[in-house]
Amino acid sequence: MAAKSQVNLSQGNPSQATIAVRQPGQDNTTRLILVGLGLAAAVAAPFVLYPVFVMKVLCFALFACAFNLLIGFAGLLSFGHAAFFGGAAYITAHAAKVWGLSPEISILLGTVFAGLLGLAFGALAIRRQGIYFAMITLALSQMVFFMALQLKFTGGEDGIQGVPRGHLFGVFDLNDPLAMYYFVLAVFLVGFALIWRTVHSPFGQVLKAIRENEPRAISLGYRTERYKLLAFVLSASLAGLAGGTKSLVFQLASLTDVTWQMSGEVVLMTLLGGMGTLFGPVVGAGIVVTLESYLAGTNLPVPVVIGAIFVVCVLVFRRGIVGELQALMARHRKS
Amino acid sequence: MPDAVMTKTNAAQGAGSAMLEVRDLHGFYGESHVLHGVSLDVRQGEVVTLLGRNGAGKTSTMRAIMGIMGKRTGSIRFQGQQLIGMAQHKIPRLGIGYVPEERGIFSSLSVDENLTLPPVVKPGGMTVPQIYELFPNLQGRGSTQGTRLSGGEQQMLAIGRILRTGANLILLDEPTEGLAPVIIEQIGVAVRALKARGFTIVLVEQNFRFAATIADRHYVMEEGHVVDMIPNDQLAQNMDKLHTYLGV
Amino acid sequence: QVTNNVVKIGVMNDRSGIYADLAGEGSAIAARMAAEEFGNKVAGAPIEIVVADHQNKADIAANTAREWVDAQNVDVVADVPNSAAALAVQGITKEKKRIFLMSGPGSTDLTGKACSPYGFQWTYDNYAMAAGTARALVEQGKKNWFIVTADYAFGHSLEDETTKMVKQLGGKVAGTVRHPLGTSDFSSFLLQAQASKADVIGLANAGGDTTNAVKQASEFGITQSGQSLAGLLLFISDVNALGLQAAQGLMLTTGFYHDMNDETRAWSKKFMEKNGGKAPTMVQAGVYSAVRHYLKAVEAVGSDDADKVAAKMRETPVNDMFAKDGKIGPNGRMFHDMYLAQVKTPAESKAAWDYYKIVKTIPAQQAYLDPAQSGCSLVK
Amino acid sequence: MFDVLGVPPQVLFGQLLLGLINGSFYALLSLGLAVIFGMLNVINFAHGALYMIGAFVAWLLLNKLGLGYWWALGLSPLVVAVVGVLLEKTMLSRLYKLDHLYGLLLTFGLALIFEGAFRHFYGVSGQPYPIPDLLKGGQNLGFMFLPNYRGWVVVASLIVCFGTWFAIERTRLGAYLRAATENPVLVQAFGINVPVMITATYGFGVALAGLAGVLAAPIYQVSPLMGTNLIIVVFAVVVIGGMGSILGAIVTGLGLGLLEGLTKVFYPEASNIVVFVVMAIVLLIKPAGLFGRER
Amino acid sequence: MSQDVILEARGLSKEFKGFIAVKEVNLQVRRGTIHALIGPNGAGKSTVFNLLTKFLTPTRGQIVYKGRDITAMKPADVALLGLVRSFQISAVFPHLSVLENVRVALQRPLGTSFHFWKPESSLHGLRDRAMELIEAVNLTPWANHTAAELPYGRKRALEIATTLALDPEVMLLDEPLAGMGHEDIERTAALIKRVSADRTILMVEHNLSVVAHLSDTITVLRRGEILAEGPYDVVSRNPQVMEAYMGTGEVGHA
Ligand SMILES: Nc1ncnc2c1ncn2[C@@H]1O[C@H](COP(=O)(O)OP(=O)(O)OP(=O)(O)O)[C@@H](O)[C@H]1O
Ligand SMILES: Nc1ncnc2c1ncn2[C@@H]1O[C@H](COP(=O)(O)OP(=O)(O)OP(=O)(O)O)[C@@H](O)[C@H]1O
Ligand SMILES: CC(C)C[C@H](N)C(=O)O
Ligand SMILES: [Mg+2]
Ligand SMILES: [Mg+2]
Repeated sequence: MAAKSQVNLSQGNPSQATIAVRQPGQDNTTRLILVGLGLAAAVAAPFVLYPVFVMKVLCFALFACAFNLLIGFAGLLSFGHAAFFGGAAYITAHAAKVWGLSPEISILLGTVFAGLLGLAFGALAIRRQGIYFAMITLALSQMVFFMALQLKFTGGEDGIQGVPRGHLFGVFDLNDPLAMYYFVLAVFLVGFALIWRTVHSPFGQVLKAIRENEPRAISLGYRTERYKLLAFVLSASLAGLAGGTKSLVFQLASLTDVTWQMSGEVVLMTLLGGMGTLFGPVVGAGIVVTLESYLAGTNLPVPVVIGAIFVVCVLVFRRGIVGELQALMARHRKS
Repeated sequence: MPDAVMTKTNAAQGAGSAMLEVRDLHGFYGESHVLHGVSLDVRQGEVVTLLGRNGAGKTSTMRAIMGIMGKRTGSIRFQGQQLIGMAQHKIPRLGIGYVPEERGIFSSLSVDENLTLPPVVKPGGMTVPQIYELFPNLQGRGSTQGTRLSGGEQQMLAIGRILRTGANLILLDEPTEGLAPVIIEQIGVAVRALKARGFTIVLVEQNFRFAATIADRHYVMEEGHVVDMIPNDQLAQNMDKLHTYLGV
Repeated sequence: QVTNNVVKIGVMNDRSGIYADLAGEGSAIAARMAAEEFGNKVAGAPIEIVVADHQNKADIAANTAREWVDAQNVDVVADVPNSAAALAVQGITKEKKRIFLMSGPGSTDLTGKACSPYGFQWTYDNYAMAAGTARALVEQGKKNWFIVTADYAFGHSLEDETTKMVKQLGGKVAGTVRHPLGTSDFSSFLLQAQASKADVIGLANAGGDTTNAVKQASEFGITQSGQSLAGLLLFISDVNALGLQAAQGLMLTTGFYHDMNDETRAWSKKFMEKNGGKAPTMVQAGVYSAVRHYLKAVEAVGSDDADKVAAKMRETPVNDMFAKDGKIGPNGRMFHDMYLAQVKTPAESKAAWDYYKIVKTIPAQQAYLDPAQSGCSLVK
Repeated sequence: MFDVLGVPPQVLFGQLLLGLINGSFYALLSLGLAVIFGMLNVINFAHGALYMIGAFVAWLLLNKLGLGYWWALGLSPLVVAVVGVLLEKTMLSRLYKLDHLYGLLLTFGLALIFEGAFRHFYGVSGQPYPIPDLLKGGQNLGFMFLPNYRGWVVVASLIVCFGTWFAIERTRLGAYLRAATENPVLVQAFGINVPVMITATYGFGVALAGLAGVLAAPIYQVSPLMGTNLIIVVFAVVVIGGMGSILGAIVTGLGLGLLEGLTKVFYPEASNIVVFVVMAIVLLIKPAGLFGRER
Repeated sequence: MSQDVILEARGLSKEFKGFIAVKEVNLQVRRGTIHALIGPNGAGKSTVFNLLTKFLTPTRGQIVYKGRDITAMKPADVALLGLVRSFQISAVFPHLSVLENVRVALQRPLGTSFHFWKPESSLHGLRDRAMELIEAVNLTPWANHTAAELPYGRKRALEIATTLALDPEVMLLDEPLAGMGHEDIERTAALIKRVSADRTILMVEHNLSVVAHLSDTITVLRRGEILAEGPYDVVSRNPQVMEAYMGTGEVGHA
């Protein structure tokens, strides 16, 4: 496996190819308080902030969480998650605009599509680990990008524009910003809950074991490919859920969401917030999105700032914000 | 003066004539402090062993000498030169050869490439034919991929390639670990041959029955420092002491 | 009474990409020049100008426009070169009832299928380009065409306007090939064009794409081998980038040239001072003209109410250095004369930016499609 | 003239030749990636950006110092190498102890910074760079007109590629590199200065990118995004060839260039994705890549 | 006779690019015995292990487990049949606690391992059994430490406990004592003896004294071929074996 071939100047065990991962913080009471505050904030947000902006944050937060499920808990770095995010966006947009389906169905279709795409990607990529896995997912997603560029229904450079938000369950008119907002919030919460449950499920346990030492897991009778594949499909589907929702929020699906830069962006969000922490990706997404919309106003070059954050995170800040906080609390508890 | 009369205390004083002189050596792997003041001497032409339980610090001592350990303090003098603070890659060039615990045969290199990889650092090293003569098993395997050799052959290759460099102090870390008895004997033969050629050898061993057959003196390590030194010809008297050290 | 007591003009265009030179900051400068003429106040309210870079991405354009309108109450969006982006913006300004002054985009859909009561296409459009350049060449007897198309809304539109025009004049289109926006290597497309043995290779792209294609055409000895090139949409900035050596002789259609009369020269001089000595492109001049016309309408109705202002703009003729007696059609098309020009040879060129010979003036009625045929729902 | 499968040979051979030209860029770039990956186990995401910088240095040399193409050919790879050395010394070298993915992430961030910065100062539209007089004009090959310059690109990159291949696979230096890849600590303990070797390797790898940049300038113009557009394809090339395999990178690079050319003739729509399709197939049959050995 | 053979290799061979690591090995492991596999380094012992547990696919030959041909199976499936191996290099899940290490093995039979919607609490039932096993290898004081914190010897013990958690019918142990200090060796050897009670064990070991007093049958490999087979005292007197493996015996492992 990849790790076997590494230039390993340390004496650390080279067969551990997994990114430094924090276990979710133990301190449950603080957790609950945080969650409570978070929820309250989320419900109040649209009255204080520009709803479309908050919805964007939520979509990316869900996207990042989905990605984190893979990197943080299965130790697989996918550099092609944009394919699921953007792919689902196209399907949802097409379903809503051309087929005139209701929003919930459209999003569902997008999600399913992403899941199937994930199955295809996974089938290919799961056979390799570490860098190889990253490269393969990256290349595959680039393939999706070019298809999006050329297929008729995606509208190439123009994208799919003017996507109708429609009526949720035929009842709630999502053109009303608040209705749309609470719908997006609900989608996010459902997705997040699912991830939380997955991480703390028997399945999650096996994933951790595989991440720690795959040959050993095999020798214990676990068909590890299947577990990794399921994790990949779950992650892809949730990324799709995020993408589909986004396309309704902005009433538009475009190439931007399938570029590899987008894949990189979600990596950054997760890294910044803290890989393998449950809330890290949410924080990371919030910061990155805010930063980008703020920088757009200034004449600072956005990519440079984003890139710089990336570099800093990798060099000195690998645990990410939430990760560092948890580490702090842990040290606190010890002393 | 003959080793016989040497005792632990005057080993320390005998520094003057020592080829390798380690004093109060401390070593760290990142946070963890694993060597706690190692002191020992090795003299020209000697075979000295380091005995001790797992984790006693034998390998670490060697890694410290070679400078491939995180942080180290104290003093290591080789032929009068201070090794601590010296650039890693300069140390071997003084004439110190290292055969690691895990042998370190390169799978991407053929046996010949493995053999000729370490640069010659001093005149007077053995020639490739001489090495084949010393380790007949390696004869004709030159084009085989390094790691295809069996464990024992890999061990011989690991030793052989150091002999080429002309290093006159050789650090052997557990040359017998995981080897079949018959191969252990062959290694023993080789080491004696080297001694005869005037090489100075430091040997880490778990298996002191083997060590006893080749060494002049034995240093015993515990928790990262030297707790005793037993000349080989006083082994008999010290057996039970040794057994308690090694927990046999 | 002006809503929240400020008239906010959002100039949105490509500020970093292949269209940055022909629109970009220059368009913002032009808009400011227009505002200054009004002392930066109109109908008693201050004029504020904000700018944004849509990076030629429809989604960025749409999101920016949405936020401008929702959160920053921008009253009018201007320029938006890149038809894909413009179509996205048109969708939003239409829904949210905001004026949209299009100078950059060329797609005829903007005043056709996708027209809006608040959308005005000011400077040129792809039909006009075809009616100018394509017609001129076919009439010179170059009847067999091959078209190299930028693969997005604009290119598609320019491709079929040109095709229609060529066919209508008895020529034929031997083939077309599409390249992504911002292509660096045209060799394989040019190879196909060359193999087609067509008389003319029409470039249905713009800005950096056009200049690249022209350069590489000469590298592959296409022009030498007797086929002629036609930049179906050329801007003076492109000619400048190519250099007269490479560009000489090219035919092009433009809505503005800085060196036509004292008025244009005077305005252009002011502009060039602010724009680092670069002459205005028709897009930038158009932005000035459109913004100025908008502000006059606001002044006149004393309000920034989109419906009132749009109506006012429609009923007043456009008269400035850009257009003489220009009229706005029901589909939002601003009708003004266009000019067929040819690029001078290095010898002919006397001064910096002395690039064009105006070959003839194309009267507005010929230059633009009759609104009745535009397919715009607003026309009855 | 006779047709091949209903395609005029002019088009067929023409596209193949153009494919070969693109191929030589793939080869040069993937070679650099392979060298770096082989030694540092880092997927150098900044490779495209450094290729771009190589081109820009050439452009700046010309426009600021009036130093022409042939100067650039020597100088800008050097400059890029220096940049690379600095990056390796100050940043990459801190990551070797960690999972290699961090190397990927770091270089990704660097790529963003470089491209963003150049984009900020020069915009994304290409800056023209003239073909050196010596290589102006072209040859009429009958089936197509081959600009001398493009011919030169093919020749130059072939020479560099195979030179590098020979140096690494067939010399003592190569043995050191391969050994240090496996077990740097031990090679160090043999008295070889591994850190310097690693730094040098990275410098060399990116210098190749810089060279490719200069070669590209007169063809593709000089633009901040010129690398971005190319690099992912090159990644795929490396994966197909087998990561870290020198020969794999070269052969696959040229091969895929040709393949793209063919697709442009027979099914243009697929020309962008053919590389990735090939990659998928190769991975199914030979997960380690065509020339890669399972590690 | 052959019906109480639980694991059998017939004409097993493995080549690595022309290099033959294992050649025509016929091996019969009888139910309920401790069977040792010894031989000089590179004899092919680990390779045989990898073949039997399907971590490598044989070039030629057939593997029969409980009368059933498993030659074509995947490693995980082999493990599911109760044929479980340990590794030459210690294999634990470093960042899981000792308890979790064992529990991961225990949870498999529950068949809920794909249920990503089930709560972790659905695993608490396994706790007691896990603690029993941990007790058996006297790691109880370490139960809540992460495996990474364990000293080498304990790691091997944990590995054995984890393997036992699957209650395998056949355990394959690759050099379970390698690199252990003497006191660890004794403890572990004793443990192996204990757990061998109601199951079959096939192990590779260089430590002859241990092999001598643990194993019922010994198979000696050399250059991938079987050199001799039988009980220790028989095999150890076999001149070929002496020549190939034990040598004069004076420096064998203490
Ligand atoms: N890379 C490392 N990082 C942290 N601690 C280490 C590292 N390598 C060794 N140690 C610790 O240092 C101490 C000494 O290890 P060392 O390998 O020198 O012992 P040893 O005497 O060689 O044991 P053995 O007989 O097993 O080789 C041990 O406690 C070991 O756990
Ligand atoms: N993947 C491989 N590729 C090539 N040769 C291999 C491979 N694995 C093992 N070998 C070779 O097969 C032979 C047997 O190896 P194996 O590991 O089975 O020996 P062993 O009996 O376990 O030795 P040890 O007692 O040192 O573990 C050795 O010569 C080894 O070099
Ligand atoms: C500024 C123009 C070159 C933009 C192009 N005409 C378009 O409509 O997309
Ligand atoms: Mg040791
Ligand atoms: Mg073995």
